[in-house]
Amino acid sequence: MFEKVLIANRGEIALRIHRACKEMGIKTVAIHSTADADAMHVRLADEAVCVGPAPARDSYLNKAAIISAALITGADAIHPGYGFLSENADFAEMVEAHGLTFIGPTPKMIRTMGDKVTAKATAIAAGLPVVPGSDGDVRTVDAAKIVAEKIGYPVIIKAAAGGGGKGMKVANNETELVEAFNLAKIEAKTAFGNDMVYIEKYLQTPRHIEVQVLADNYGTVVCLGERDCSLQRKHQKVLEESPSPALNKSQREHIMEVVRKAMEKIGYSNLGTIEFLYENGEFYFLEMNTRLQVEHPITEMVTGIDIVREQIRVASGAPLGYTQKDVRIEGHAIECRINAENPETFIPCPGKIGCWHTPGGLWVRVDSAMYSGYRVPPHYDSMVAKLIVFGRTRNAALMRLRRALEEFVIEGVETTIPLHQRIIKDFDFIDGQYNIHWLEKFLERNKVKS
Amino acid sequence: MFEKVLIANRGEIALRIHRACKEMGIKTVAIHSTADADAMHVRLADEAVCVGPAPARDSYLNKAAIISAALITGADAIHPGYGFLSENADFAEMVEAHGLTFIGPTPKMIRTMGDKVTAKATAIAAGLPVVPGSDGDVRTVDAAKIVAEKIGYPVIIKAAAGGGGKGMKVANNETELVEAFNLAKIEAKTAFGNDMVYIEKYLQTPRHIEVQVLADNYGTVVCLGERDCSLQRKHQKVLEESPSPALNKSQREHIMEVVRKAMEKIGYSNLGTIEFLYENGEFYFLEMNTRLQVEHPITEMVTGIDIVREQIRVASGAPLGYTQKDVRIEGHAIECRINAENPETFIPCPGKIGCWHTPGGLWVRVDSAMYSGYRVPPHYDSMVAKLIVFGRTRNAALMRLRRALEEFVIEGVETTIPLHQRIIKDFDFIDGQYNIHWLEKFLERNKVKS
Amino acid sequence: MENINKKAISELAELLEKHQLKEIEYEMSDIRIRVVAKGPEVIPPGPAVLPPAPAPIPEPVSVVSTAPIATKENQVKSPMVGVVYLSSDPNSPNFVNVGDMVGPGQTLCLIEAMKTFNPVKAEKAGKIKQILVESGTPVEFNEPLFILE
Amino acid sequence: MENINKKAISELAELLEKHQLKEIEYEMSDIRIRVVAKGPEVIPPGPAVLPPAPAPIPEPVSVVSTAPIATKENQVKSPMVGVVYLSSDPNSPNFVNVGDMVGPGQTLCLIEAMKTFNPVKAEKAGKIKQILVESGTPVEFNEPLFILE
Repeated sequence: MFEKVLIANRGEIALRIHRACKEMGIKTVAIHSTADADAMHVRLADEAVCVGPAPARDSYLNKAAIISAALITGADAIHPGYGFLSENADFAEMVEAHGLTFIGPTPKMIRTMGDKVTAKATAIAAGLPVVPGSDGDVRTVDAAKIVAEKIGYPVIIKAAAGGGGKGMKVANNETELVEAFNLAKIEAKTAFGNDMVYIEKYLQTPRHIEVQVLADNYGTVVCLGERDCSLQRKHQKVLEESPSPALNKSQREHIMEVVRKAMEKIGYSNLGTIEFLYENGEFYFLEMNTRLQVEHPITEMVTGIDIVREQIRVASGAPLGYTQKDVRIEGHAIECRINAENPETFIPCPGKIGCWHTPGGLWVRVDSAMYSGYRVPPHYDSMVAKLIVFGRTRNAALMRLRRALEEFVIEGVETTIPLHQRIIKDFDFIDGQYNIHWLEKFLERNKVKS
Repeated sequence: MFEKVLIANRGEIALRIHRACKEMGIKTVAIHSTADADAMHVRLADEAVCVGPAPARDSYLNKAAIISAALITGADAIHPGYGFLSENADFAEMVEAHGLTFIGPTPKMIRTMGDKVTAKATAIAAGLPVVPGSDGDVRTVDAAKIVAEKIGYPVIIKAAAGGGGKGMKVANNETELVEAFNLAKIEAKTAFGNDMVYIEKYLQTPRHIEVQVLADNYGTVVCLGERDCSLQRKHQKVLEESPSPALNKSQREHIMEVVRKAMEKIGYSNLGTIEFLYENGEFYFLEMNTRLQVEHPITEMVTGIDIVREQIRVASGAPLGYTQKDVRIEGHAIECRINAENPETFIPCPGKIGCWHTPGGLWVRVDSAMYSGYRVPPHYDSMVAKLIVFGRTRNAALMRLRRALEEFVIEGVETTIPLHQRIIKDFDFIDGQYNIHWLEKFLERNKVKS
Repeated sequence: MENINKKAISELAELLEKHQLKEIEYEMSDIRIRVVAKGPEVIPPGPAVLPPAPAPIPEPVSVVSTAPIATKENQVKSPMVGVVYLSSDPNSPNFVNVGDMVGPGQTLCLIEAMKTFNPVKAEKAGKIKQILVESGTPVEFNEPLFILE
Repeated sequence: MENINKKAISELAELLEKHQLKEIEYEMSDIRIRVVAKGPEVIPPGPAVLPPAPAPIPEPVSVVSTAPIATKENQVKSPMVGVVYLSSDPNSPNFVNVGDMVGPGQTLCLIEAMKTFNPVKAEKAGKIKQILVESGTPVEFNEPLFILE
């Protein structure tokens, strides 16, 4: 087992990883920018190294500085968290080249799954269901027309190197396709320096359902159930739940087994998430995240498995020690991402936290790096807390979430707590009837009303 | 189900009950003394009624005022919490006489179990193992000598009406017995207005192990495992864990079944705890608490059962809906009672809370009614928080507790957090090798050292 | 509790004025004093977002003040939880009305609690300036019922 | 309680004015004094009531010190994380020593990061007043290395 782990991240996830390390008897090294000298992850870590100025590109994305920090503190391993360098294959390679362990999958796997085209090809070869579409990239408008005709309109054109909605265009017919194809190529070139695009069937009201996998270095893979992350605004997840209210037991077991076998086949190790779109009872592979995710706590609550601990354990070379049949999924968990934003306009609201009072009691978990008097820096993302509740049933979890949101007090900055309170009062949400477009429509409806 | 519940208590337990009510869709009425106008339970409740001045006897023990408060607010039921009126049979009767539900067992059961002599007789009749001793009260020194001779020295003389260590005397031989017997009678008379005493075998290094029971009004009783509460200082529990490190599976299942059958036999309903002394593999009935207990959360963590919710549910006349075979005890939970006291001298330290920052993350639960800027009133007990952690194993729970204690920040008042940090570093404690005298000796040892 | 160390407070207050300070906080092993200058109260703009829950809002800071303390002495408060009645029955006139002079021991109202009616009596003489409750409504302990002057 | 240490407060108040500070907090084993200047109220954009709570782990209190504080302009800070070397190899003399006059662009030390040695150069001319690091020890970004005057 590692003696000392450097945590190459900030905020709540740095704290989450710190906690897992402390609970395993591992010493921690925090890294931070000059803007984060007072941050909670810096205060709690055994050692802290300032790696650069406030802009992330010079600090949290500064590969050389982070590896130097690991070397001068004598860390054995680096945990990248999520975001920043967590899916950067070059960084993972550099970590290994310096004789340290990268807590994540192999650089090769990160690279394969980080490219949409090779990821899709890999998924197909491993037996994962994919959205019907082009075989790899499409170079000409004519080729695009042929593909679109075959899979049927509407179709979507996506940048091969893309993400975050950039370079994505929908076409409902051939006329629209011509314009969409050219626009997508230009956007892809601008945003990613690479104009390769591919075409897929466009799903109209899918849910976003993702499956958590955990694998050791010896071929044992377990699936830890799914998360429904359909509540999104501008491709950002807002509230997640596990299990998905859309799946029954046999659908769940089916997709878990498909994913587990696929991961065995590709020889995946460490932690990963397969994201699917789900529509009319069918799953379509969207992408794979080769890292820990923001919403991992809801999976921890329903499986009783400490995911970050397991991730560190398998990275150190330990075998999982259990198999799929030992995994039990019970109860229901919901996570709300609480951002320092205006709950109507979503304008970020960095500033000084006044009173910070978190809800407590049975099956309420708060993952946050905030504290009273802390100044939320304007340089990074606006999430200030994750509120996670567990209940024996979905309704019990919802009732608990309602009371926990009422107890949460954050003064000094605006937060999205009122948004979550509105969402969980909505009958569609209560009934589990939502898809990836639901939240944007809900916000539109509420705007019209007020 | 009830529409509105009056919570006849204060502090963290009032908040605990409030949370259970809100999660069941029940409205809450807080009562409070003038000293508690700013208390958290008052702030969060749907309605609040001031029932008297700061001294508990005029407010939280003021039966008439509390029942009046229930009547004027239209509550259906009263939850007494722990302490105060929770084991007051007269109060329970008054509540029922006013057409309200008392959330607890019947007044008759409270009365029977509230008297040590009738409680012991009831326990014997129900098949619970008891400490060998006198058949009821002992009136003369000569009778005391005969009993002591029969059960063997050392013996302990206890007040029939007693509690809290008053009127208790140990005798190691006949000479000591004469003095102890007379002293105990005098103390009993002074403390309780009743000089009846009884004699029992004195256990030298027992553990305090208690079994949680839950029963509906239709004869279904379940046992929710045990709690080891041996870490005590002056008869006050300091840290509790479940399961007890002293029991193996078959011992646990055996005592649970003995208790379950006994409760069935006496027709117990609602929530209760059977306290035992445990020495050399034998259990000896100590007393029964006919109410919710401070340390109930650790049982919630290992059984996954929301005890307060269940208590309210069965009080409203709902059947349990499950039986003993459905109860599963898994993992390990530990609770630390954090008091506003000097951790060396135990002198209470009421005052104004400065920064209040609770630990978060996986399987860490804080039950507390404190907040930054709150002034701990000097009129009531000094417990400011319960920190509860869960782990898959006892060691995992201990590691989590260690990191959670490090994260807990309470400024403005002294607390017993440093005491808990010392306890969990001790090898005896880590090995689970402790009994009811261990903590006092540990404190003595540490005093000598410093 | 020991006597208030008035001398210390006076000295601190004098120092506060002398040095034109806003506040002095003074703490020793067993005592801690903080005096705050009265100054013109600047009312900050309201919070952008009101906390959704009855928040743990810090108590108002107690300020050492020479201003006359709020007229608590003139209030008659409820000695118990119950329902207040301003007359002995619905058809009778009120025990007292605004403007009445009352003497010590005179019944001002009844509080019904646990099916008994408990008279609330004036402790000293005075004139009823205001009646703060309506007959038949619930009252809590310490709730102001009347203002005398 | 002992007498108020008026002298201490006056001294602090004078220091407050002299140094144009907003507040001074002074704490020793058994005494703690805090004086705050009256100055114009700065209205924070935040909520009406700010809790008096300090951060979970109190930041180091800035203490009024008579020692001349090095102004930041005079510090040469590390531009990266790494290991600092004051000479090109263990047998060579240091690049600079206390008392040396240095010119812009002159190498002051090396920082080893990722197996490369990066020279840290003086930005402007000055005299080496103090060397804050030892050769061969790790430094973090922004860590002061030298004081120039």
